[in-house]
Amino acid sequence: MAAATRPARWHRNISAKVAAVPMIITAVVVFIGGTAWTVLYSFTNSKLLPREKFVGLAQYDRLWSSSKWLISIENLAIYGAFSLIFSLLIGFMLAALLDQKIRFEDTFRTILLYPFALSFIVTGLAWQWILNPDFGIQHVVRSLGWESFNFDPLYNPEIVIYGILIAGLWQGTGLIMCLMLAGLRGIDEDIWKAAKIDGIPMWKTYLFIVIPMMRGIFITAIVLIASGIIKVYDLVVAQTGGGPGISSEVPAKYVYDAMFLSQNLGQGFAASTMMLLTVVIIVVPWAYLEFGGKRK
Amino acid sequence: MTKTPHLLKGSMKYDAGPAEAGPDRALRHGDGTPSGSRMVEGPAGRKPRKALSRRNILIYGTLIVVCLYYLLPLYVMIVTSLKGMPEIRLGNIFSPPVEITFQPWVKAWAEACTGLNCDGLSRGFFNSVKILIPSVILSIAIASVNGYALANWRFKGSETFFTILIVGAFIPYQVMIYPIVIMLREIGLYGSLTGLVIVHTIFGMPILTLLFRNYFASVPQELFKAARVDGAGFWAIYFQIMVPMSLPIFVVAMILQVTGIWNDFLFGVIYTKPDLYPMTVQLNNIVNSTQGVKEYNVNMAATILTGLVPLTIYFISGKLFVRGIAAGAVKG
Amino acid sequence: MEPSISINNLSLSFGSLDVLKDLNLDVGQGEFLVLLGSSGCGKSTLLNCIAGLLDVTGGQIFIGGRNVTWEEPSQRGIGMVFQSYALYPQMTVAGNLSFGLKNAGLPKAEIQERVNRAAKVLQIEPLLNRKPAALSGGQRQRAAIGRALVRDADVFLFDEPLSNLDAKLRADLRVEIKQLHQKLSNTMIYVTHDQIEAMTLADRIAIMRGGQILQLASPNEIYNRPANKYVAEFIGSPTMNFFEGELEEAGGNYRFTSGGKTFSLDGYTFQNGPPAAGAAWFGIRPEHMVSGAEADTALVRLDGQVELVEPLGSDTLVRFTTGDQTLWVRMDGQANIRHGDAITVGFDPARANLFDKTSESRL
Amino acid sequence: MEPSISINNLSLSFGSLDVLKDLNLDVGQGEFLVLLGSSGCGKSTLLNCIAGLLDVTGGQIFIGGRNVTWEEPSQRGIGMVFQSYALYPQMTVAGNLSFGLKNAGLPKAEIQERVNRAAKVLQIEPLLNRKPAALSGGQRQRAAIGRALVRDADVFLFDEPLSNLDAKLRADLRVEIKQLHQKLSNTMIYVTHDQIEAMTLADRIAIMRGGQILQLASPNEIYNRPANKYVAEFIGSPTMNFFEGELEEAGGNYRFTSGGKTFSLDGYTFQNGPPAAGAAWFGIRPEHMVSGAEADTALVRLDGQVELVEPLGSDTLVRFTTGDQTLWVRMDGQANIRHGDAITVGFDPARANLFDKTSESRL
Amino acid sequence: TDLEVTHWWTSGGEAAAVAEFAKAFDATGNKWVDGAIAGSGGTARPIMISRITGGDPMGATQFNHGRQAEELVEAGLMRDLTDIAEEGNWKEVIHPSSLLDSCTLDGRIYCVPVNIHSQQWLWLNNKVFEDNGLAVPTNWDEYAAAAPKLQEAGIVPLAMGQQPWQTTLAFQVLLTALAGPEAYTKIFGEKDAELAGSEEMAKVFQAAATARDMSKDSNVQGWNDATTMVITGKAAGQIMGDWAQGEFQVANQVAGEDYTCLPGLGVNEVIMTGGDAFYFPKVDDPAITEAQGELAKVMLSPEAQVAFNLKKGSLPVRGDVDLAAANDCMKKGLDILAKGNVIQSPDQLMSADSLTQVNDLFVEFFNNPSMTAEDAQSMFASIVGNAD
Ligand SMILES: Nc1ncnc2c1ncn2[C@@H]1O[C@H](COP(=O)(O)OP(=O)(O)OP(=O)(O)O)[C@@H](O)[C@H]1O
Ligand SMILES: Nc1ncnc2c1ncn2[C@@H]1O[C@H](COP(=O)(O)OP(=O)(O)OP(=O)(O)O)[C@@H](O)[C@H]1O
Ligand SMILES: [Mg+2]
Ligand SMILES: [Mg+2]
Repeated sequence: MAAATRPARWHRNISAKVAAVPMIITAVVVFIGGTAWTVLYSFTNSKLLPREKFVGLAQYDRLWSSSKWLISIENLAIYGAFSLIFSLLIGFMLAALLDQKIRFEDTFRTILLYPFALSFIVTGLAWQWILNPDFGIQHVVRSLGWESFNFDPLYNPEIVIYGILIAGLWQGTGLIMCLMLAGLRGIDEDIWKAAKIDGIPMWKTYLFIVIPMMRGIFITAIVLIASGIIKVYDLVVAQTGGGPGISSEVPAKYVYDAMFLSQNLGQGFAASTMMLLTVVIIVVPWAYLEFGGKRK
Repeated sequence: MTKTPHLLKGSMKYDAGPAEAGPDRALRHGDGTPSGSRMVEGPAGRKPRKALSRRNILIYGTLIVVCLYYLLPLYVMIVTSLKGMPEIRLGNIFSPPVEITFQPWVKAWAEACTGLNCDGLSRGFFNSVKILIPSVILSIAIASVNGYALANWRFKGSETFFTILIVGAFIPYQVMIYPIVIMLREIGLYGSLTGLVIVHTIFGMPILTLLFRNYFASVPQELFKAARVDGAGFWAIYFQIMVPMSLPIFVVAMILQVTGIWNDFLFGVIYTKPDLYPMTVQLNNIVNSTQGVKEYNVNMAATILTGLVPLTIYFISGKLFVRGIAAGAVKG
Repeated sequence: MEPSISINNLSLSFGSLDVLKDLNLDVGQGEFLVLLGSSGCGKSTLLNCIAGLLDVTGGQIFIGGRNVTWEEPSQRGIGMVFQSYALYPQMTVAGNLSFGLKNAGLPKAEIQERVNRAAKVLQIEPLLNRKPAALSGGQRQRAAIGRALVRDADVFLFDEPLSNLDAKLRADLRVEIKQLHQKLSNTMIYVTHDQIEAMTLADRIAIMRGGQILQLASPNEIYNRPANKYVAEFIGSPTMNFFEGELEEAGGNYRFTSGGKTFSLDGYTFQNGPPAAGAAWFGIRPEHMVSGAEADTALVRLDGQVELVEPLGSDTLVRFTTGDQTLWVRMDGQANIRHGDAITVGFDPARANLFDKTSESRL
Repeated sequence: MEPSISINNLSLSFGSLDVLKDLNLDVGQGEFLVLLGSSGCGKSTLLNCIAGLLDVTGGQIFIGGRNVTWEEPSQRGIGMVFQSYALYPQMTVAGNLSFGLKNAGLPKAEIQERVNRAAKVLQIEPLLNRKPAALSGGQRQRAAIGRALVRDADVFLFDEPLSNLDAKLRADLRVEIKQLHQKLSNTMIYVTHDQIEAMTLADRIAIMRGGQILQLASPNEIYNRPANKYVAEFIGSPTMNFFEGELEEAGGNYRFTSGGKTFSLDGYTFQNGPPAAGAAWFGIRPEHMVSGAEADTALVRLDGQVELVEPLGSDTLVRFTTGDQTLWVRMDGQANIRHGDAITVGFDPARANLFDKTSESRL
Repeated sequence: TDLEVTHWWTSGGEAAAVAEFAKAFDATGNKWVDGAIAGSGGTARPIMISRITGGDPMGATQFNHGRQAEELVEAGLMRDLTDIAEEGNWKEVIHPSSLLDSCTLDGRIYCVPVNIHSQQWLWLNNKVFEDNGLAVPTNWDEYAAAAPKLQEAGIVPLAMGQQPWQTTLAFQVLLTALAGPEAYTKIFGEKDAELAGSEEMAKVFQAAATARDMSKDSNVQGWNDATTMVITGKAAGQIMGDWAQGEFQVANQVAGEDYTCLPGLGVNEVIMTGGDAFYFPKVDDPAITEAQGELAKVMLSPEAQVAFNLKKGSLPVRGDVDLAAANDCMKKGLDILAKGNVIQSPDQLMSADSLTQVNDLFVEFFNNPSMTAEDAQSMFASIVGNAD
């Protein structure tokens, strides 16, 4: 009789393991390897090329005493919070609207999604014009007779980040909408019926039944949005170039500028290490809860 | 009739429905219905879908308003691309072109110069296609299989690798440029199309894997069990059960990747040679010249032209946005 | 009695498939109506129409005298149990039960109490904090019933609520539902495949076929005086035995001839007075046939050979052949009978059912 | 007989919930085993373990003499029908049926033929080109059965395959399954809640409770000689009537006293020879009680008052009280009896079942 | 031999200029393979560096001369051109000679300077001044004095784009023009923090504050948008490099008539010898090495220099060529160059890293009206003090 214990099982599930090889390589070699490399070089004073001239924490000192970096972080926090909330909110609401068996769904969906297809290098310019007080919306409204109308988000350091948000949402919500729509399409019709019988208003059905059922999609969307936020760069460059002044700087731009404009790789690496550290602090505990062993 | 007391007053309010209760009941018992038909007055048959119901006004109204917001920049871009430079320099950005000219479009497509090569966007078009197709297919294929393995065939350690992958989604691309240059150089793929396809696959992997993993996890387990009993292995289940049931999410993945890869400029130019440069290099060159006169109309035309391929794909793929996991296929 | 639910000329199609066709039905206030019918005949569809979950193609629906044809499901004052459960997967069982109530703004204590009561009735108290995914099939079904029960609606619609439960629990719940019905005296429409449920629960049974109602009558009537051959065949297990033959009249006395045998129909009461002679079906239920000593005294006797024996414990079902006819007979659970045995069975033609050959309706 | 399926000390837990506990079971080659048990007792879980769809926590599973504990489901040579249907929603019914065969690489013609055969048996030919979403509940279930049938596997696992079908179709399919079994003589494990199915189909029945098998025996044995009170109560509808009392011995003759009444147990055969006297349960099935004229000649007689009458058509179930005891009795379908009537019922104690008071096992 | 040359000259005029090099190079029997990538620093540079470090270098690449390429040279990735330079006697021909200095590391020459760009210009719309009853200013002080009047008339005195480099450019121009070339060289070249913080420099910062005030209503991003403001009369003037002239020409404006150009703000007429240079990565293929040498020679040949710079609108690096076709403003530039009033560009003097810090400072200064000139000065002094 064969052994009663569990056999060695490396060969079980073999296809799954083979299928996961690219992921494992990517995770270990590229992401871990690349990150380790980045962290290592953040302790050097590499300029144009990575060089092993270690300078301890000097790069970090400089990073945290740079007002540009501090403003970047602050902007990221504001932009991130609003962008996350509004992307999810608008994306979901649009998806819910499109899911009402409406006519011209394809057309509406494409309209909402098209900004995602256009590179921001130029659409940024279009937005810059539209928001320009001298010939954009403010100008139009004023010429219609409302003289005191004021709308110049990109030119006011106080609110420039919200101006960027307007364009950011314009570009990004379409994709979130599609994602949500895909999620909604996966929900059993009978659930809707049960909720209707229970007399649950539409919004509550969405809020308490459908959204929790779409947990996976929401997590995906959040990761998608959040990783986009962390990397936000061309949006800012195209619209304000970080201005007015440095009032719309963001960390990714700081990294990019440090690495390729100032040619101070070490500084860029230090900044990205800080960004990664933040991500790791937030993502790892969450990922542990979300994907950790607890479930079968 | 005696009405049983309502314990759930709130949820079952008996709104007096639109003018039916009184008169029709009288009719009913007057037996005034001719020739055995029991039809009486009041709502009957299919609920009429009024074109201008409150619900429709709300839905379409909202959508139309939102669409205006989404279309405004496109309008500006199109209008601008049809104007000549003097008109742009002096005119209102919202005003329609006085003299429509298609010259900017022609120029963007076929004449704009990139250094010495004056053949516009058309130059890189086929390179872009050559990059797009394998990259999209490979990245979606690998990520979806991966997500499927993670959702349905977990093995020890799979979640750890996945967590690393998710953290990887947050790494700014720029940081990875040099390490990847070094890696590609070491495996001898630097400068080749294969190398670029691999890079796209790597950077697409975190989000796509998450996308697929979470979607597949929502497919009822019993379907997966049934397929295993049916003798379907890892691949058969993937291709014949999971993929057909997950079309909407494949569409999303495709949208994500087609857009990302088609519009990619940095990787395309860093990891390949000039004869493989994608169309976006041209676009960048048209748009991003630091000095000299900016031809806004050409820029706008070029951008719209570049966006046409993803846009076409969005539109075509719309048909695949069917209901995914069909209702009631599974009980419980 | 004022009808609680009244359905007039209801029809419904899915595309070109007509599922319900000009259906009429009145359900009295407080009545317990059971819908029976073969799979795919439109029972669930009819319930969905009553609940307002499907838009009808034609006709009207009244609930409590109010025309609700175009009303929202939640305004119709109904509770419903779905065939596919449709539990909210991310809520616990308790959450599933209480969600509708919370939404109606009931006080917490009341909700708590109702949920507990339903949980107790359904024996799901220990499961209240589990999510549907961690329940067995039957447990899910009970949770789904619970969700409807707590609503105390005027009209309850049940779509095969007990089909996944074991006999004991089913019997318990059956009694519970019956008592509930008596206590609340609300109208109930109940779809089932289980004839025992149908017979014991129903005030009236509606037999459906192909989107139409063939017979709507009390259980007793349906069982003893089925309106047509389909109903006769559908009700009863094992199914009714049929002889194909000729109805003959001789001076006011009727006889039935089939395969060389002739039965006198003296005790039989015709549905609509004496019919014309002609081709007909003669049906007799397995439990109305007697065997052994009793058969000797029966009015009609048949000799046959046992083909199949199915001991059920409480009864034994025997299939035997006589001539070219195969018949079922139900015998005592202790009957000592074997494949191949020769038996004699008898019956009283007064208990038979006669159907016209062409129209298949009861004679 | 070489066991076809052999399960040794199988256990399975979901987290801290032990669903199966050290379960042992041998199923003979070609045997038809029915699993019966209350909802949530672990029947589906056991089937899933056998099929290899759940990784066991401990123990071993042999199929055809081969240790398959860690083998892939598809390598175990099984076919399975799921409680929740689990039809592939994007494939037509025909696609669902042929999927497994295509995977096995069968030739097209053969697939076609098998699919058609199964479709015919299950009466789903007109539905072959529909997708599951456009089927009624019962139609889906039939498609799910079809998917298992076409596989011609060595071992079939059925998880309540007939629970949503109407009685007529269920009876037909039951016979089909039985015939199929006889023809193919493959091993079948069948979970059901329907006792008629269990009794008619099974070679042996396994009664489960809380993840363990309480009794594994032939239907007849289970029905007539239940191993303990739980089994006795679980099998039979309405459920067995119980008297709580004392078993007394007087010179080799046993008597049972309960509520002032004493029954002689002369005809009763004890399970393990004469037991010690003591507290015990005395059980008698409703269908083993007689009424009317027959009651007069019965060995034990009880007088009571009718409390509830449930006419089933073929039978009538009557609940009556005698003393402080409530009992069910099954009577003829034509019995003319009413709530409040006084009746006398009788029974033969030889047909009774005695259970020890504490261990609840059969005496 | 095919030689791939990367550069970021993609606009019309630039491309035409590059074509001249290509033509000249092709004439030697080789083939110029064009690898243009628009967007200097941020975009093109990482690409070029990746190509070089990835082991798949181009044949030649444009780079801002200055200290940017130092590390590549130090890492041994760049070809030493000293022998070719000696053969071509570059030390003599290249004028001003400081251009070659920035190509030199440890006495070896690694790059070929190809042009000089001048930045120190003030562009004025004559009509705006005349319409408001003002004389067209001839220097910075007059211009600043006219500002309040212009502002009253609803005209933006100084147009300025929001991009960081534009503000920095403005400051550097103010510094060289008002404090003089010596001070500039001391501060950027010798990192004289003391001077940077001195009284003398304070007036530069005051002027910067004035400029900030003058430009506060300028709501545009691109430099050319700012130029358009000047052309259309919305603004009176702009501080910008010689490339702004192209915009005026496109709008059919005539120098001296419609607009005025004041080099060095009309105070100190100097020109910064910033410009572009070509580097040649080391390669194994001898044929390519050969072609690289050819290209280096071709680029400095007088014919190519003339043809190239005429198209490019910049000044040639050779003093011995004749530019008869140059326009008015360009001639002014040539004059200054001939007089030797040249300074080195900050690129050549300071590391990119420090320059970015300076950049950041002025971006902030120009956009934050609450930042005083004194604050800015002291921060500037500390950056200079720590610069390398
Ligand atoms: N995934 C799960 N996680 C936790 N508990 C589970 C899970 N699946 C089933 N259970 C529990 O295990 C027990 C056995 O479940 P199983 O499905 O085997 O019951 P069953 O005998 O098939 O019942 P039914 O007749 O109602 O289908 C139940 O108590 C159930 O709640
Ligand atoms: N969405 C749909 N599209 C097309 N046909 C449908 C759809 N839903 C149901 N049908 C068809 O309508 C008919 C009636 O279905 P219904 O669900 O009402 O049957 P049912 O009487 O409830 O059967 P069961 O007892 O098997 O549940 C069936 O033939 C079914 O195939
Ligand atoms: Mg149904
Ligand atoms: Mg089960």
